[in-house]
Amino acid sequence: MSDFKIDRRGFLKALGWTGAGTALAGCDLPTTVTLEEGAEEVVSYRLPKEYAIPGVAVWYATTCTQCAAGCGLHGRVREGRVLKLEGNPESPVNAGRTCMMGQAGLQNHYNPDRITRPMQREGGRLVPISWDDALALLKGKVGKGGEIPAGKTVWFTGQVSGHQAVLIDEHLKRLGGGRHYAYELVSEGVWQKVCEDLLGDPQPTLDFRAARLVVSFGADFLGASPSPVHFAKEFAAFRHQPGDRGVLVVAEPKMTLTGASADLWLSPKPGTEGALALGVAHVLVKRGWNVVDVPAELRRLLDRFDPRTVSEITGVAGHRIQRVAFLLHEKEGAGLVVAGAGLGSHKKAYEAAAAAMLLNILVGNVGKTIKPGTPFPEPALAPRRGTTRALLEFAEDIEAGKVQAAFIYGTNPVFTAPGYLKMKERLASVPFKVVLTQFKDETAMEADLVLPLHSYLEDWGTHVPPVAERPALSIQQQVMKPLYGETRGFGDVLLALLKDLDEGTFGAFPDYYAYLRTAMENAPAEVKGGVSGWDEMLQKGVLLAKAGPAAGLKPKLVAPQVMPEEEEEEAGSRPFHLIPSPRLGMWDGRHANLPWIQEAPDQIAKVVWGSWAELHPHTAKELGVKNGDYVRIESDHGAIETQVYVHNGINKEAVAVPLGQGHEAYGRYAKGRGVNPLRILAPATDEKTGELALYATRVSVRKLDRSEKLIKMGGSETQAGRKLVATISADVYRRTEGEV
Amino acid sequence: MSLKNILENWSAYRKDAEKGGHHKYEHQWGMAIDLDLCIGCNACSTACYAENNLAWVGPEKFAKNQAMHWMRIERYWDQKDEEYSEQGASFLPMLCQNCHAATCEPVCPVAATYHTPDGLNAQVYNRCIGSRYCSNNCPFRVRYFNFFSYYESAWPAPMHMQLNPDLTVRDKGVMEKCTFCIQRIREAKDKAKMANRPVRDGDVITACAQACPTQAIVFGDTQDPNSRVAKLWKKHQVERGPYTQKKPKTDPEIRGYRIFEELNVDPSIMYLERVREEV
Amino acid sequence: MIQEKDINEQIEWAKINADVMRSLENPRMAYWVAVIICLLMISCAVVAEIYQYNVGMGVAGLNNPHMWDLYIATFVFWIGMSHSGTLLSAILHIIHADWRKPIYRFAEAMTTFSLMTAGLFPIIHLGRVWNLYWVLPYVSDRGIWPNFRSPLSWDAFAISTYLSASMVFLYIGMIPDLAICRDSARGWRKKLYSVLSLGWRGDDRQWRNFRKTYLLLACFLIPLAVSVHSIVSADFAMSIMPGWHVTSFPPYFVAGALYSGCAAIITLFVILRYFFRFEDYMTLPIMEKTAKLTFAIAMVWTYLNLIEFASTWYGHNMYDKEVLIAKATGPYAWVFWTMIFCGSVVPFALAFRRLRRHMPTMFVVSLLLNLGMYFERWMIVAPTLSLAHEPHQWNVMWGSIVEWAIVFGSFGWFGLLFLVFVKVFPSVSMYEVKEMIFHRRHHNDLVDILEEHESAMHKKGAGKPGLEGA
Amino acid sequence: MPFSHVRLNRVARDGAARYRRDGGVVRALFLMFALVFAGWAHAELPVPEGIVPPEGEYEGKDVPQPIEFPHDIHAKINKINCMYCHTYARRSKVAGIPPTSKCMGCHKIIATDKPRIQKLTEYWEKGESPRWKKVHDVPDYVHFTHEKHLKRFVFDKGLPVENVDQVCGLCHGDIKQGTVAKKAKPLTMGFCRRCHEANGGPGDCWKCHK
Repeated sequence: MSDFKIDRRGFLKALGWTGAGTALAGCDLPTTVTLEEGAEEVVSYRLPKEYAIPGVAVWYATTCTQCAAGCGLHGRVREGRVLKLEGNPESPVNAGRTCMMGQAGLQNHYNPDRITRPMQREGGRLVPISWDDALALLKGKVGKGGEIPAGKTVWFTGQVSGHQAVLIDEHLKRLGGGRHYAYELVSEGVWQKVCEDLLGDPQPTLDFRAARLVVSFGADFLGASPSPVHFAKEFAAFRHQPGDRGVLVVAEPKMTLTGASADLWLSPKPGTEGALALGVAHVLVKRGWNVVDVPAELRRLLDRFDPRTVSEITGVAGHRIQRVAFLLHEKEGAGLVVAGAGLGSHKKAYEAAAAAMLLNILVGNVGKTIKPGTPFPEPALAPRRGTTRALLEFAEDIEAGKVQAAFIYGTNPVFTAPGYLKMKERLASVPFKVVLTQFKDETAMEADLVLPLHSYLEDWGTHVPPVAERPALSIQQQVMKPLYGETRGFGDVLLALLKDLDEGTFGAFPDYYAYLRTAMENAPAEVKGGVSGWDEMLQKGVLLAKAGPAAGLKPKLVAPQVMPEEEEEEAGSRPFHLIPSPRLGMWDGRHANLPWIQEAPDQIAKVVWGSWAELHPHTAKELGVKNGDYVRIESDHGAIETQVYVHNGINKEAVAVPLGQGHEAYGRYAKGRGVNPLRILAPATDEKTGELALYATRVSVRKLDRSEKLIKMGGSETQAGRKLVATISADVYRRTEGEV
Repeated sequence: MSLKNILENWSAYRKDAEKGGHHKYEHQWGMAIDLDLCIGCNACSTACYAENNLAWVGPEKFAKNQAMHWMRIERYWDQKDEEYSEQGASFLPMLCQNCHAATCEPVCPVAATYHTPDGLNAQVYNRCIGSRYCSNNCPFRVRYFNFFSYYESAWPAPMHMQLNPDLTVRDKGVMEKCTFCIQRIREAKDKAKMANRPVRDGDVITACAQACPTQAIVFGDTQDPNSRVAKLWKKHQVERGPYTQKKPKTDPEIRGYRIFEELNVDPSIMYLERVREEV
Repeated sequence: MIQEKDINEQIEWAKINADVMRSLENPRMAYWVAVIICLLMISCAVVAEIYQYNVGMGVAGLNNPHMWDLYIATFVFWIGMSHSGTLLSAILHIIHADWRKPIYRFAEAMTTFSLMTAGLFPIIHLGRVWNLYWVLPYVSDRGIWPNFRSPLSWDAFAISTYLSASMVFLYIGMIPDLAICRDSARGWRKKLYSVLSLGWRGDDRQWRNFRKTYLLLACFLIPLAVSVHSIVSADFAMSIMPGWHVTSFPPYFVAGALYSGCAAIITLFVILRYFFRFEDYMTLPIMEKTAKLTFAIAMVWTYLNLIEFASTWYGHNMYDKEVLIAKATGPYAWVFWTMIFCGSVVPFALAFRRLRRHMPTMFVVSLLLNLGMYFERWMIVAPTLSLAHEPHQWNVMWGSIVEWAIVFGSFGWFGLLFLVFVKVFPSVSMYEVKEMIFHRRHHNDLVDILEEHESAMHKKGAGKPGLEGA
Repeated sequence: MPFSHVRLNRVARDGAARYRRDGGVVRALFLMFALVFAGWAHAELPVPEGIVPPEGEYEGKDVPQPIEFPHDIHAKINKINCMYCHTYARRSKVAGIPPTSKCMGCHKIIATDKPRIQKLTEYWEKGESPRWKKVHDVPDYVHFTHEKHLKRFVFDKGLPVENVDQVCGLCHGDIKQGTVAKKAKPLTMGFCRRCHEANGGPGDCWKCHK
């Protein structure tokens, strides 16, 4: 933004009075900044903005795109370089807070592995070309009267929203209405479907502040969720209501970040969460704690799920089931039962989630803690929520030959697709693949044309956060001048494509910035939320929109069939459930190229820079393995070998291998570290929604006679009798805690 | 420590070290960290890397305990022996406690670490000769040594453009540690001075406290009775000074405590006990 | 049993000179081999140190809990080694234990050289060694001074003082012998000795001044020696770490120092006696006395060890106790028990007359004792660091090849210095041996001696040997 | 204080100065000449009352700049205030180089025929700024703010702003004697510390070291 022209090498030296120092180490070694007169250069502004003062930082509001949550950011800029990112206090998503991924965004922007030139596939390898050639090529393929027949061009992206989404739609419309697949591995498609079917609202508002009890069936809302920071913020408020502390119960096979802060952490056998939910429902109904009357069919179903049976099925003690039921009753109407990825990943995921929702309805949480959603007023800008189904359908459509040209943006299917999909080979069968990216990731390696994009700190855009206290539009502002001359903004590329197709509509805009500015200045009032001027929009960074019309909640009691009809096959030879667990930070692997993320220990296992397999001590004993030993985890579709980390935060029948490592490309920091559990997934989908059943793979675990030091943080696993983390019981706490 | 200090304030130094700290404080920066709110998400730690020019060392050196995380989230299993860890995990954000009776200060042969009038353990990087005595003598083990020169490895161009110009990039042979974001404190104090006003509560916030998604970390001047952190300290009956807390051991109703208080190092960070429902 | 004499009282002065001079003659093969070996060891260390200097301290395998390791242990070890010389030359001098006379010279040299070795280690272990001089109080433009509260800066003073003092002491004590050498040497040795002997003619006045100076230095050196190791112990005792913060450390360290020193004396005693044929001077009875002395000190050391364990055990300081238990049972257990065995069990060999008189045994025993003492130093430094207060940082380390190489090389360095010394300077004090014999002849009666002395001075005949040396 | 460490410091400082003077006869001669010059220059620049000037001289070398900017013409003859161009000094830790636009502000009209101005105009039209060579610098681990020093010595003392050059001169010497700037003070830690101690500046290491 600072308005001086200077090449990148001179960058640090710009206003070098303080700038030059930054590059150089502080102690008296050769790297020290030289004090010799005339040894360094100082370049002044040419025509400075009045607020641009050397040595004084300027903050620019923008939006984080490290995940799809759309948190508002403030970028600290000095001497034209962005130095630090902080949350935007005005954002209804994160209210000034950030997560580790947001903090590490800087390394995404300054990453040494960014691609700086367009590349075209010529005989197996990617060779640099100029933008003109690239655009010419695009013109020839998907331009007006290009080779690709109408309707055969598709967009395959991560979750997108705002004006980028609008332009994608426009582009597809003009190409004869190909499809736009929005794919996120970390998604909650099942939960949304359940909400839609049972409540009549795909995205109701979960009011943590109103809740005094949260029961989560595998929903890692603090970690890998649609909006980690938002939920963490809500969770804090829920935990520390003045005088009354919220209670968190989590039932999941592998301890997630959410489970780690649970008051009661239950570990049902993988895939039996639904049964557990019904068990609780059984108690509620038997004790007459239900506030809505239960239809006979459902009652008949519940009779089959008495605590004893359920604890046999799930392995969770009966009194625990009773206890959860009691808590739900005690906090009647102030409870909140959520279900998420953790269970949204079995063949019966939908039914299980429905069972969880059933609890909400039974104790009358709906309307109290589960409130009607607040959709964004302008549907065209609303987020295209990513699902895993999109990936499967994309794969099918490729098979069916419905895809002749694919634009891939903001996702890395070759890496994140299950191995059995053979995404690499499938993509090969697509005649023309354009990948818009910053990095040479696995998908880019397969592309016919790779277009280098600006980093999100160099680019313009608008984003609509999927989850927020209230609907909002977050503006992505360019925080600093692009590092490289040859990269381009995503919007600019789209606009270039569209200009070619429809000069009349889009010819007027020199670049995406102009388009965006015009669009925003002419946006409807309920989107602008009282802010009129463009500069003011940029200053605020986030526009608080008026909520659109919400569908009222119409709770519907159904009888979910949570039990699989036939017993799981090959259970004998494959005793364990594989849990490829996503984690805050590494996410689905998109951040494996950020050293800060690699070096930040996993929250639970505290392992860094690699992969590991989590095993329960009991299981480990049976297998005769200890921390650091290598094991071979084998499914019908392949095998991976990695080191073991043993702890009792995982079910005895499960082995968890975190997502994110095992890259074959994607830069020096990601390449060739650890293993990718997705490689060995078994083909399985949720029966109702067709979402990918991520946790439905049975595996066998075998000890290898290889052992190394597990690279993790921390010596002692326990406090060794010190008072480091002291724990007191909640009733004591309640007696005393006033507001802080 | 200039000769002036030695000659004039020697006794003051000595006595006040026993009383805990410097002879006259302008501020006494401190923290309150609520372990019941901490979800162990690492946001603070990463924010610290970004703010304070921390070098990442890579797997080989990390395996040798040579990592440089000023802010580390320790995870403990308190129910290791039970079937399942039913109360989750215990997270502890551990950073330099900026003790008022710091054990690291008296042992430095060149006084590269000393106590500032702000009640901080200063670490003057360019004075450090790397005897590493301070780290040996730190009960919290929160002092990190530059065992190697990380400049080339950790900030390959253009990553070096992210470096914060308000702090030095430490080179090999220098001890470093959490400074309570001294550069932010300095900036706030300069601003206040230019405006001829005292530093107000909220003028300074450390990178970790600012990032924390649950706002578990509260930072401020414990000397200013109206600051949020001072109120918290008062509320939880934690006081500065040696280990003579009003809190009777029998009464569990106050959550505040300081780690290794019994060593009389007088830490500047109060932790609030983690609460768990007995279910 | 018969009281046998410390030394044959009938030796002729000329023979003494001849015997000692022989040790200065052109070396044999064995000597050169030894020198080569030492040089090789040193070169290991030098290479390692250069590597460490360029790459960083990390190559020594140091890490967050283990900020110190073998370097400091070795430093303490060598400092300790240095105390024996002072013990023999100064303390025993003052209490008129004249059996020390044939053996104190090389002990004194050992003191100086082990100090010169020890002095290297604080330098080697500094992260930014090029700023070493900052620990010294010097007037600078910046007007900043070292931190006088830090035991490390005390070390700087103590060690430099001790080193210079003991060097002077060694040199002063050699002057009369140097004169003897001068008279019989030729070539470069002639030049060297003439310069060093400061024109010593052995006349009355010189002797009187000489004795005054010598006594004065001795008195000065004794408290210094004690204080030095107390200060070194302060490096640990002044800290807050469990296993370091121990009140009994100063005496414990001093005892340990004398112990390892005496052990080393025995080692060198045997070596010199064997190679230089010093059987007439380094006699079995003297060896016995040294061994007895060592045994006594060993017992003191053992006692202080037990004191420390007991106080830790009954002190009920959780952290201290943990460290103690971990020492005995943890990963370092084998080192710990080796130390106990070598330090407290092996010395009982010295209780047996036959063993005391059996040189090979004494040689092996003395080596074992020093091994034990080295492990003691290691056990002081490492376990405390590997599990201190903060369990999250617990970690065990064994040092790296670089670290071991430098430690290894330090022995070569010491060896080389000593080898050079024994070939250039008389490693047995000729004039004191003569004194000793002279006294013995006159039944150690001081009065007689003085009278004898007087008369001898008066009617000094050509053939009649006097005290002035040949 | 029992004994004056100021005296000690003077000893040390002379030592330091001597150290700085090693550099062959030529340089020594040059330096002697320069000292004379500097002394004379110093006499030119009065020290505002109530300020103890920091002791210490330094003979900087000539630094050729892309444009030989004549400080003498601007500041001495035309009496332009330092802070007119180095305008950031009162608002930031750095004094900054004036933006090219500021130069052009006058030199669109003034002295456009001079070669130096034409060179400047070239830069301006190329849309660049001259790459000046840095003359005054402190190490990277030092935190120095112009704004606070100006506040302390100019605005708080009510010193007339047109005399600000006297304060600047304390550390920069009398710039307006020559054309391009030349380091005239050592700008070492001793230099700063002595001034701090004489004028009651902070003595805390972390005030200046970062």
